[in-house]
Amino acid sequence: MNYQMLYFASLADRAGRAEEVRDSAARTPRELYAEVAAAHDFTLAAERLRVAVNGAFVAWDHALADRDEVVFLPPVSGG
Amino acid sequence: MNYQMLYFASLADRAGRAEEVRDSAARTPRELYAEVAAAHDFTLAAERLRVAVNGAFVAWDHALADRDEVVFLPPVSGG
Amino acid sequence: MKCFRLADTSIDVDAEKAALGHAAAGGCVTFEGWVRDHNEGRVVRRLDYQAYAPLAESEGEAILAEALERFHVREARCIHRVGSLAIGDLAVWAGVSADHRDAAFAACRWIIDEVKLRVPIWKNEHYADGESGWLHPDNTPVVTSEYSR
Amino acid sequence: MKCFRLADTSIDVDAEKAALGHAAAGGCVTFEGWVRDHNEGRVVRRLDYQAYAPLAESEGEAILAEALERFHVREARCIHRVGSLAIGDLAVWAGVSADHRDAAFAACRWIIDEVKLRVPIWKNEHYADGESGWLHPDNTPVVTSEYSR
Repeated sequence: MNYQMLYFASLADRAGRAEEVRDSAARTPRELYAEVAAAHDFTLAAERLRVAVNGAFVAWDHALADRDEVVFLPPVSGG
Repeated sequence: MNYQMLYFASLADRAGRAEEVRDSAARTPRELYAEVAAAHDFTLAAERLRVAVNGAFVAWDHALADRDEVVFLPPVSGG
Repeated sequence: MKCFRLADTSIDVDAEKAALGHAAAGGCVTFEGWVRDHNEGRVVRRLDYQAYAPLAESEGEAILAEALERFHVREARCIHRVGSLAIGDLAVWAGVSADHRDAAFAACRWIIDEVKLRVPIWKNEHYADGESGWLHPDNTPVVTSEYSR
Repeated sequence: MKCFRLADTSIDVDAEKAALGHAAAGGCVTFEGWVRDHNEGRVVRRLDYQAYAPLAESEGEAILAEALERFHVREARCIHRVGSLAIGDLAVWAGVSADHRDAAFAACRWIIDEVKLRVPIWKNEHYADGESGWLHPDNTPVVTSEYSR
């Protein structure tokens, strides 16, 4: 399936990009994070992140669909 | 001695005036309040009031001097 | 420079807030007291504030100086209206700047509480039924509790 | 009507505050977060905020709706800057109106705390020594704690 990935903050710096389309066999955010973390050398553990699909927070075992927009969110620091 | 009295809020309403000069034998705010309370029918007990002389809070047994400005302050309600 | 003031015309909030600016401050908390259309179940039409001005100013200044000692804040200001106010009018403004928001919230709250407790200003509410009355610090009327005997 | 917004230009505080007006409200508390010239002992020159905009807006809106349920308040608003900011710039503004000041202080504090905790916005501080770094919610740098191994 193809996923539209968006990267923010330290993950964007680490990946060297703000977005990418990934062709992936991963079916959940958990599987997908393992894949992109290996690809981009992310060292932030999944437990430190939240995940959003199509603009809404989801659980790590959420079932992904083709063309989903998937975002792994580093700890926030607004305000 | 002569005292410059100022009245505020409910005490001014009760006295029917905002100020008066009193010729009095009172030597402390406590004595003076007993006198003006009787004269103007004030029912607020002294314990409910604070007293200021010449623009500063003082104790009820403060020694008054001729021409002092004396103010008995009802409970405040600003803000 | 005075940090506490009485105002007999509208409070210029922008000018007050500008005075709180500080490069080391990361947060600013302000409180505004507005004239409310109701109190203790009665409809309020307008109100008057009366102050014993010299003592109100020195006591207000003392509160702000104490706030700077008690809390880790950079600037603190307060301004209180006197005279006749309509519903929605700004009656009192207090503002604090601080490095961190904990101190800013705590100090701003403390200042407005102390002002209400200590500064010789009195509120006279005018009700929809034509009555009026001076209030106690807890917003209960002076008249019924003390004089209606 | 949106109560939480992201802004890529200066926040118009007067417009935000006007939206809090309510005849039954007796108090209004606002919080402003300013860009501070220091953090964790380092001199800060400027900073950038990045947001995941669609989720930041829906999460911010959810926080304000929750505030209206949790606290006895009349209106609540919040606006957060994105982009590049200088020292002293207004980064975030939150405001609440309520009948009584207890609720106004509590709700305003709760809102800014939740925004900092839940809304996907990230701060990148640029230091006087030329370094920069993304921050964690507790304002410690991401870089040294996660990547400098």
